[in-house]
Amino acid sequence: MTIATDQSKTKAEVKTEQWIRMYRRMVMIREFEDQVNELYTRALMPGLAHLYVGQEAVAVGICEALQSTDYITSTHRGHGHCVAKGASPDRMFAELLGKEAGYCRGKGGSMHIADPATGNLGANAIVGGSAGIATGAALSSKRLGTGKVAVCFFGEGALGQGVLYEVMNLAALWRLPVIYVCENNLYTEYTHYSETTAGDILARGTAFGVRAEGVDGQDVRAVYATAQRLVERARQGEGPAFLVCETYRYTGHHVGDINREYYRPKQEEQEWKTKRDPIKNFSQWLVEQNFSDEGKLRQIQEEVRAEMKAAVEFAIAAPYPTVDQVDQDVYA
Amino acid sequence: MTIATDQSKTKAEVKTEQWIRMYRRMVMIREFEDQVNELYTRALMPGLAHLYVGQEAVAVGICEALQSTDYITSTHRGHGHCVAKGASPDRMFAELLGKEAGYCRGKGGSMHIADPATGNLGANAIVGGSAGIATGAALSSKRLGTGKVAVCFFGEGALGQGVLYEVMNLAALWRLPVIYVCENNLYTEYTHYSETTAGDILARGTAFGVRAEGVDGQDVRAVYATAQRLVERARQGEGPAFLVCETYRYTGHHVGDINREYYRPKQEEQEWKTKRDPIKNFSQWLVEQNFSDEGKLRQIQEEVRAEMKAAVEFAIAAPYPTVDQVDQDVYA
Amino acid sequence: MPEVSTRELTFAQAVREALAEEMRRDSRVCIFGEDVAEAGTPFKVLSGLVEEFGAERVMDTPISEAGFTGMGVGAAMTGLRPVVDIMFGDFLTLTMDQMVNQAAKVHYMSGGTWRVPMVLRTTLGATRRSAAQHSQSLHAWLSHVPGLKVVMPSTPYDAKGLLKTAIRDENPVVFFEDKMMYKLKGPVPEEEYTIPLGVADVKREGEDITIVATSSMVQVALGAAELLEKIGLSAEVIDPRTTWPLDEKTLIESAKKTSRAMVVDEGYGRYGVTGEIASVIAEGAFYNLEAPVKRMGAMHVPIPFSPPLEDVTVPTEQTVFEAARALCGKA
Amino acid sequence: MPEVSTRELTFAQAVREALAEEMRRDSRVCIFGEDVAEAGTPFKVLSGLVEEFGAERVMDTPISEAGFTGMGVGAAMTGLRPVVDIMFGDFLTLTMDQMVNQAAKVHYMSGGTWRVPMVLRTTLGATRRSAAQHSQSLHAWLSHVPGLKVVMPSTPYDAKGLLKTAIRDENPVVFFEDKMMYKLKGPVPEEEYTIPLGVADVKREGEDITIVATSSMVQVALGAAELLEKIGLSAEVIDPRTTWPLDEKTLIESAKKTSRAMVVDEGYGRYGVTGEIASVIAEGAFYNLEAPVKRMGAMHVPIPFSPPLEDVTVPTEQTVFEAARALCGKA
Ligand SMILES: Cc1ncc(C[n+]2csc(CCOP(=O)(O)OP(=O)(O)O)c2C)c(N)n1
Ligand SMILES: Cc1ncc(C[n+]2csc(CCOP(=O)(O)OP(=O)(O)O)c2C)c(N)n1
Ligand SMILES: [Mg+2]
Ligand SMILES: [Mg+2]
Repeated sequence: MTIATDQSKTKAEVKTEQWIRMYRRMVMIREFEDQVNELYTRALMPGLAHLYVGQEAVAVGICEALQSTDYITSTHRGHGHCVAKGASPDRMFAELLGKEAGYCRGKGGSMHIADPATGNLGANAIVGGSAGIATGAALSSKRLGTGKVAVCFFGEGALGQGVLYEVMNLAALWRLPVIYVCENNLYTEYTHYSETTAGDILARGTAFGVRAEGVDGQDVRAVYATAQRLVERARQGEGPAFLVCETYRYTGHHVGDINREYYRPKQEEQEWKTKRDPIKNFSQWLVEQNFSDEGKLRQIQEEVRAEMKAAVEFAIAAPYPTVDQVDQDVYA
Repeated sequence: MTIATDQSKTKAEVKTEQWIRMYRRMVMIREFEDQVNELYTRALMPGLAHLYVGQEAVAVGICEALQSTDYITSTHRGHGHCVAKGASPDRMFAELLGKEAGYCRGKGGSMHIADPATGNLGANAIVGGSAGIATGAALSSKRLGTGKVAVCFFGEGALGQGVLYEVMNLAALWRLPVIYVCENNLYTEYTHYSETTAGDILARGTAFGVRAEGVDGQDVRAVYATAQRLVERARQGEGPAFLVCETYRYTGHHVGDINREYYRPKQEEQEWKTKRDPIKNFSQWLVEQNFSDEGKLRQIQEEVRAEMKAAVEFAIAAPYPTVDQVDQDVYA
Repeated sequence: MPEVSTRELTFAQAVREALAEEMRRDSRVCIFGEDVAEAGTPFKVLSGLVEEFGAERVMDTPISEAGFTGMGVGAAMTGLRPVVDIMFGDFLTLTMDQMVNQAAKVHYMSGGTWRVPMVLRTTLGATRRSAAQHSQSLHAWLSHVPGLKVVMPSTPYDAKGLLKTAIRDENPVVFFEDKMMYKLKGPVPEEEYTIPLGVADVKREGEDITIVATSSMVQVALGAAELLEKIGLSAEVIDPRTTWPLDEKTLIESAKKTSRAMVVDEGYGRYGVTGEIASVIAEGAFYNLEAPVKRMGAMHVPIPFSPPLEDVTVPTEQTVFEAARALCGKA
Repeated sequence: MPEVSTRELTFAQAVREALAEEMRRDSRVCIFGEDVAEAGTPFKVLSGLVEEFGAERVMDTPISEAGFTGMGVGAAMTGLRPVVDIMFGDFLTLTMDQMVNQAAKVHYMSGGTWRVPMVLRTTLGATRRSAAQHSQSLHAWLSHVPGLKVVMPSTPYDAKGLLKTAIRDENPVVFFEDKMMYKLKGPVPEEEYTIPLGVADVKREGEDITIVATSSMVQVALGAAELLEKIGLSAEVIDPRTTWPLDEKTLIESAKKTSRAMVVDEGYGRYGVTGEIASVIAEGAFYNLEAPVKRMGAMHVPIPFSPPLEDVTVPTEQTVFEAARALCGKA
């Protein structure tokens, strides 16, 4: 996320800060998800959760190109988007545990974190369910002249939902500032996308008048650069974009999806993890380019881990909502 | 519709018969609709109807490429499809008047004519509502090995309905024998398609892996030739197609839509009617090519008109269903 | 008290006036749907609005009910106050995910942080010879869903006052208009007024039987009440005006007073509005009722096209009259 | 009479067995939906079917609920007998046009010429900590629609027998399975059997109060009946098994006998199943009832995620017990 810059800093310093911030955010997401898995394993978390591990560069690269007042919509696999948009891990964990201190006072849980303060219109457990919402937010932006951009995150599974094309068409007709970010992590739940997706994914944007681009979703710099261009374009009133990010989820569809060999080979997982890890590759580049060194990066990781642990402790200690809250917030 | 051919006839004779059959069918549709308008004007028809006048070449060109056992689905503007697929005008008129002798025993009316005998799965008053049905029929054909092809007729307004893309994707994945025929008559109800359709229409097929082609929908020979190719291809298991026919409706969105200047210029109507009339142009070609002469064509027209008048008389004289039929046919 | 001047407006005019006033009052209010601008909808309810407010506030959409309803949700969350137009209530089928899984739940799921101040206007009602896919009254579905409010006006006066309130409400409101009623005339004050949601209106006072009727059925019930009067039965006709929130108290009190009640609604009779309202009355007035609560809704068949068939699928003055008479033991 | 050998099957196994038997019997029966093949659905209900019947009959689809449900309609009209899988009942929102404007109406609109012998299998039920978009029980909507049949089994035995009947039915049938019940075990005969639609089952006989319960609530009602027995109250628990057709007679007769009735259903309590069934009983047993029919459904709130909140939104053995006790005047 672009943050007000200190005038006294050199351009290089500013750039360094940005890269390190992006690195930290990616690590935050990964460490966050590690804790989620831990909570699940320790049977401390109600229900299930869908981890974002492996896809960190997408959320971070995109959100780095946004203002804090810009909007996002997220998905069932949404923790990464929330963190990247600036959510606090403690309130996120509290939400995952159904506690009152959570972003939704415990009412939403893992799949519905929302936060007006960071422009997060909410995660959505209906595949494709937020396409209309994001496009509507872009309509508000245009009509009210706020200059805000809306980003709609979704997995490639949402390409199956017709409503996506309905709103792309509308966004193109009305030149709305919305970016449809498709995270193609190759699988829906347990099915490879090639079995459910005919034709050409990028063409599905252009056919509806939406500028379409693809990017390596494991390369945070590439994602960021592309997002910056598309966001800028949208903000200038030049219309919507469709950005397809190639990525991979390292773990199961949800935390309970342990035996995956029947739908994808271990070897494939191994290759993505070793060759295309977004954090490892970015770290390496940061060191090579002298933006940081291994010690500093390790230190960040440790800080983040400590922060996450504290956040988890906070959430575990936090109280549940009182039962009388059950029928509050039904109507505003 | 391809009809069993008499071995003794020469190829030329057969061809002539076919052209004349197509001519007759187009005239039938136009005369049918004239009678519908008349019924409306005389306040003899309950409700409204959406006339197919101007679009005759599409229904006839397509259905000529089909077997009688092939399937079609139709729309609110469906009389032309029904006639082209072989329905009897008398039972159609009876349906339009809500009579028991109608195709649906009066329960369907103008927007829901259906007829298993001619493979007509039914007209649909939900825009885009039959896309799933047609694709499902193609699935049956493939699974049961019947070799049937399904044609899904719809107006360009249905391009706004996401379900169309959902089933196109499925049809492409499963290589189903279905042809999506988009009749682009330039308007939805009262809005020009350019105001509601971004991007590129043909690309909306290819993006989903469906072979897409465009054709002049006022040229019945062109429609037929293209349909023949695509139907053959589908029948051979080579997958679905998307055929966009440029056409025009001569009259209002429905019979009551008289003053249209606020959404389209009279001059435009005039141009289509004079320069691109499918029946007039085809007649001219038939005469030029010596397949017929003006006298014969006029005679056909008169025969058809008489047939339509008789059919209307039949329908007017036919009884309404008895009230006890109201709760029959809810369940099979 | 200032003098109140009224005029006769049609139902359609009353709806349009409510929209125009709210659009003048609040620049965030906007309209979108199919053929809403120049065409002013097929029912001509919105005629003139695009001329006054421009194409930026009265927007024609493609035929994408799910898509633009979803956009209504997002727009409402972020500062606009959209009034989404769904031409025929039958097309609600296409919007259910946006209305039920999104609009109705956003506020609750977000722990009360986001709001969805949108209105979805749509239609209901049969007997237009439009057949099964253009004649349904599907308001029971929406009334079933927590997080939504459901408004069903039966007069021009109510339509205007309730629509203004709906637009100002901070929640998603579904507003049903009877297609057959658009030309119905009734008095509407010149002065501004609003009507709160959740307050039933006694359309006619009576002593012998309570007829609860909604939307299109209110006029039918009033007609039946006239017929009943002729045979010496005094019917009280109550219009809940909103199915949610539901003014249970007024319904129950009336039934307690008359000791007989029936519920008339144009939705399908099974698992719909009549079941809920009849249950509320049967429970609340249990010890006062002298007969079971009678329910009348649309016949459990898809609406047929053929006029003689269609006509018997919905309650009429005559059938309501007869049922009421029987309920009062006057066979 | 031949000896009937039974075994214990889980609810999921019973569903799978019904499908496998019908697929063996009739090659036109096929299944499609998301992750139904190798994955056998997230609930593993269909495990093994693709191995036996092949990918041509057990087909994984994209996440296109409207699209593939619509294909189910067309396929059913033209010779297949599709069993469409909608993973969570909440996603019915996306299929409503296909189910309501198409499947339910095709037979009627075509004057009885086309038929739609399809089954849509889906789920209902809360308390899985899945929050508002994965916990709804939306069967009331479908029950409201003429042309559909709605089945809600509560035991492995019923699930198998009813599903086989549903597949053989010539009409569109919506089959609801309680997600929480998949692991419930119960006796299922080895021999083939079917259960007709529209016949209620008395799950427990009793004298003092009738508890009508559906699907997930049947076990809850039976648990409550146990508690009631301890305080000397004998509850009759009746499962209608299908909300449409509805076996009104059995419900009414029981209420006449016991003179007290309650209806327990996991759908939202307003404008839903309880209103219909309570009205049917209140009307049919009017002169026998000693107290109003008590209704219990899901609380009128979107289902919350937080466990202590979610737990109070649905009826439990304890709350049903307490309500029944109060209804019987034993406070
Ligand atoms: C409308 C709808 N259908 C089905 C589901 C069940 N479901 C949850 S996640 C998922 C797969 C989503 O795949 P994708 O969009 O690629 O996202 P990913 O899980 O890969 O991040 C499915 C089918 C759902 N939540 N919503
Ligand atoms: C889902 C749905 N939305 C809206 C309508 C109302 N409506 C009926 S016809 C029509 C326009 C259709 O335009 P098009 O598809 O181009 O067909 P045409 O009338 O031009 O033949 C509309 C909006 C409908 N019937 N169904
Ligand atoms: Mg994916
Ligand atoms: Mg058109």
